[in-house]
Amino acid sequence: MKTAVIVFPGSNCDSDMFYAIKDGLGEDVSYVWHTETTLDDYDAIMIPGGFSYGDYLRSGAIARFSNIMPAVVKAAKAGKPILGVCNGFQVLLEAGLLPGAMLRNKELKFICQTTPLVVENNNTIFTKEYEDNEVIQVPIAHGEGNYFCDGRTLQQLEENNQVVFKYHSKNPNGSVADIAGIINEQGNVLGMMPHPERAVDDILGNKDGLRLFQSILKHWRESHAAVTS
Amino acid sequence: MPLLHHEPSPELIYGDKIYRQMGLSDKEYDMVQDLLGRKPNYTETGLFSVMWSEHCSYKTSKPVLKRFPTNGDHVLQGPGEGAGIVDIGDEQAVVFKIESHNHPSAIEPYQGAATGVGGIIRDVFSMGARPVALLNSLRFGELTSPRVKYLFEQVVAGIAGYGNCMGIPTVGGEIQFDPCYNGNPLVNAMCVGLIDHKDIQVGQAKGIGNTVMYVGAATGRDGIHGATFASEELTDQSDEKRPAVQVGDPFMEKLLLEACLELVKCDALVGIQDMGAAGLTSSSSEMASKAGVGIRMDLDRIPQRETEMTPYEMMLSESQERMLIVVKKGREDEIQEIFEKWHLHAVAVGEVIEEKVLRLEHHGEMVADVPVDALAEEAPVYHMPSEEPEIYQSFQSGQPWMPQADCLDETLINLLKQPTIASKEWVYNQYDHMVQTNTVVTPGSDAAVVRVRGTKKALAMTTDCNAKYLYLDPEVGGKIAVAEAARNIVCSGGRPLAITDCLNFGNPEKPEVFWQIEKAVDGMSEACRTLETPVISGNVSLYNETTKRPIDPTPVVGMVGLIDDVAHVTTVSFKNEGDAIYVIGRADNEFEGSALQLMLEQKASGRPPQIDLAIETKRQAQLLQAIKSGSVRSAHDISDGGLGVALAESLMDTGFGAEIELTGDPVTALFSESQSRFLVSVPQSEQAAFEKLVDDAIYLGQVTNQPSLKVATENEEILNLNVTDLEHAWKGAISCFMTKEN
Amino acid sequence: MKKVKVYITLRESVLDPQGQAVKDSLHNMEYKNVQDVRIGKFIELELDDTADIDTQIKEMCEKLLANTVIENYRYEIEEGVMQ
Amino acid sequence: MKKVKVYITLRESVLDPQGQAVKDSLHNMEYKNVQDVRIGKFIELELDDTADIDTQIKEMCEKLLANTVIENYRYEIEEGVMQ
Ligand SMILES: Nc1ncnc2c1ncn2[C@@H]1O[C@H](COP(=O)(O)OP(=O)(O)O)[C@@H](O)[C@H]1O
Ligand SMILES: [Mg+2]
Repeated sequence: MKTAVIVFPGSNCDSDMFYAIKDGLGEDVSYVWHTETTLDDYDAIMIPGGFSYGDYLRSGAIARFSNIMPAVVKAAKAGKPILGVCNGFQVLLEAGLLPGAMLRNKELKFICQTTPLVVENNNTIFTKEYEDNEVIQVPIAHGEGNYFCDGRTLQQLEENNQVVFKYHSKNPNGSVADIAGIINEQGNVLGMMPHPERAVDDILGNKDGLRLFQSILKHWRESHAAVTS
Repeated sequence: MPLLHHEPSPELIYGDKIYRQMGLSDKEYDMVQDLLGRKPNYTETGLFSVMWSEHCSYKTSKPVLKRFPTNGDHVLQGPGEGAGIVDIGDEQAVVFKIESHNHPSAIEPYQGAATGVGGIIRDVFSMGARPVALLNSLRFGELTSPRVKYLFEQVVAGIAGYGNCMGIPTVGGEIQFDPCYNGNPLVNAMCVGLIDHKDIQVGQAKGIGNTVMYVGAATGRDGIHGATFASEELTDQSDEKRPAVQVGDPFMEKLLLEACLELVKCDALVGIQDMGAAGLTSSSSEMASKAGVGIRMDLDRIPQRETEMTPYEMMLSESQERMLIVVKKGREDEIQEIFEKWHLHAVAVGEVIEEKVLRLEHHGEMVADVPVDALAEEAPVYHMPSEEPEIYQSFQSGQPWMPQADCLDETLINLLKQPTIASKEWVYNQYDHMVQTNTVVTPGSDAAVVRVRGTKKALAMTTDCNAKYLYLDPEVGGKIAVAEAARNIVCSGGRPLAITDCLNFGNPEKPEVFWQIEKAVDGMSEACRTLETPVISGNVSLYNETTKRPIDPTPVVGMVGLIDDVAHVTTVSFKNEGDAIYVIGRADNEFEGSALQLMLEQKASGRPPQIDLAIETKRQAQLLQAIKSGSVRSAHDISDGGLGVALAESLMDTGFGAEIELTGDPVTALFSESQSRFLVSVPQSEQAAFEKLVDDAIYLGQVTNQPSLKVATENEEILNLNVTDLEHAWKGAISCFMTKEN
Repeated sequence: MKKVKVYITLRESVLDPQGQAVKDSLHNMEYKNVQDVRIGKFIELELDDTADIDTQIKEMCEKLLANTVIENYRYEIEEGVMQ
Repeated sequence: MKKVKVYITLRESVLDPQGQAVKDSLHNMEYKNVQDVRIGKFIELELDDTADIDTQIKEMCEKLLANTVIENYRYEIEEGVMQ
């Protein structure tokens, strides 16, 4: 599986994502600079965390106009797995690939801590390796992770099983319905505020995030095998 | 030379003593006149006034700083460059420095703290290193004051805002609250970077004819000394144009960082220095002076954010996120290409010249022509009078203070609620301490630990200073500050390598304050020599005074240690039911300057705990050996609040409890702050080995799976507390202050 | 050269945590008569005039300056600022 | 009930990184005619009328809403908004 990690000016979890895939998964991964215009060579696309363009104006708002974004939209339409984490999630929202918008955390403070999540939907290409309703520990680190959408959108998300992760026991940021991560209707674009790439290594005390990447790989292997056989 | 705008003529500067408003004394002005052989013009007077300020020239602290030991086999770069560098093997090195931003933070706490972080990061990457961690050391007044709360909240937000955006984890630090900082908070930021030996850069302008380039953000009128502006009688300048507080742009700095790390791989680069205090003036004159050359610059080429900037303004501006570099002539294009990728300015603004002068041109005219050594090297040095304060004698000769504490349960709970002792989670949860995914030990333990990816090695790092001890006795307190930092490193499994320091003191023109500086430096130096941790970089911040009195002497120590193998990483928390608990070192009746005295008396008096550096060294070495041999499951140094607080901290969030038996006076055993002591837990199977390795280990009891802390003497139980109550007191204290309304 | 002022406000249905915090602080400061606080953005643009400036500004707002999922915008184009 | 609009802008010589980033982005989006962008705050207050409302608003701005070290403020008091 060939994975692209998109790098915007101000991305800063790009190398964390890179190592999660290279060392955690042992797969092929490359950085793709925001000025590039194609992602055709890649099987999976990661939009990492950070402060793209300083997160000035609104987080993710400026990155969404980068040269690479049409290629991301194209990959999304083609059904490739696309994972946006933290700032990456914000970019996906601003780009309209996922519904809703992000507000500042309810307490108006940046929060960095390991947080319990419930896997609300383990029947996605990103979560197959988790149990249904499993509680996992994943770090969060954001100032604007207060997910908002209107009532109708929320209803649709819930009805279509598009809510993939929810905060467990305590909602850290005021996010609507405790939402921590959502997927598009097609099921190939996941946006989440928590950082699975920070939880892939025993030495850092937690490997709960690794299975997310393993799920993507497993899916790719299965679909790849289907194509080649 | 031309007269610019409304600038006063050299004669007027002299006649009206305008230089005084810029901070030059009459004598210093005369020295300038002698050095130049003529009267300086307005721009030149400005150059001297900033370069000869205490901040840039260390004119009063230099003689004292000379006392620090700065050498060691492993020191690759001592004081004198952007940051110090220490070898960590495998052709790798660690780069670090601490710096203060106290004054700006008192005026505009968010931006003051943010730009403080930005500045220290630049110091580290200007050496060619990738920053891998940030720490800080903060001092505030009492949290009951709304102004102090505001400063505290905004400083923390500013540090978080800058560091988080840069993607450099803020992994540690320390915070103390004391009335002496009510009007004068301290904000010291430390940055640690990693570098391969071959990438090490210097701030030198070698090679006649080479090109001087300006990279990074454009120059505005930020932070030009307010007093000088006020003296200009610029009636047509609106209030709008007044020199402004610097506003940080971490996004710009992130781009600058990435660009500079590409730049250092390019062999066209000759030298690089960040533009910190005194911006273009200090970077250009220091780079030239160090290389024994001169620099000519054409100021029209400086990227400018505002219109009609004068040479004076450009040279004194402290706009952030800028660097000055020297590159091989003819290879400017390569440099520009690197910066273009990051959408940054890289402009040739001048050249290296043989004559050792700083020569500035503007609109086709020469506007300054000054010997670089005069600016950078020949600032006056003052040997300040020093005098032992009377209060010191009374502290030394008074009757020892002994606490009256009846209910020990309550005493411990109340100690845990003291903001200085309480959990700093409220603070560090606002810092992204995990980005870069190398943080092995996150904030909350003794030292933070950051692994060196691709090796077995890790770095332990900490900042420390108990200023109350220094207030009572600066020499002893200075020793303790260094020793305590080293204890934190050792408890984490590391070998202390070196320190950086930030000397925060009051007005050095007061002989009592200067005495404090000297004594503190003497104490620190002795500890550094004994512990073999040389001073490789640092910073001085003087004139920290409130209306009533100077701050307590606060020489913050930033220390980095090397952990050979991440398997040795140790934290404070108890790990296992049944593990044996030991204290290393006995407690005496040492309560003066202690957390208990501060809590019960609201002030410190007397003699601080004594320290024997030979014992300190021995215990540290033995503990480290025990940790490396695998005999130790947790280790915690005993500091503020004594053994009682250390026990509570080792239990937090573990789900365990402890049963302890103490001998001697219970209050002394629990709350004395006798030095060079550690609280350690050891698996039962390792007890014999541990006792053999560590001479002064005293068995105390066991880790239990009942979540309570039970302490007894031979005949009675003296303390029995639920761990949840300990947790509640310790964790809730700061957020309780911050949410309480006034 | 035209000067344009853009006002960006949160939609009414969207909670404004920052406004709430400011309101609480004002109450603490004894301004008990404050009933509501909403915090938005005030953007000033200076741009060379073009024929379709109005459409242009509208586009900028829709695409970049405001996120219409949570925000409303409004703008004023000022006349001929001299340079 | 009065409605008050407060406009907070950065002082002229203070760096505006947000405005700069937005300007660059607008240029990339082919709005090359944009010369300058400055980003400030727009605060709407609703409050019960008092005799000295003007002084009150001024105080709020000075003490809390604006940081006068780097920001300027300006406000408008609107008349009788019905509820
Ligand atoms: N207290 C100190 N101890 C050791 N070195 C110091 C101390 N204060 C300053 N230095 C060293 O003096 C040099 C100049 O410091 P500074 O003016 O802070 O540098 P810059 O302005 O480049 O940040 C640096 O190399 C610094 O490490
Ligand atoms: Mg520097």
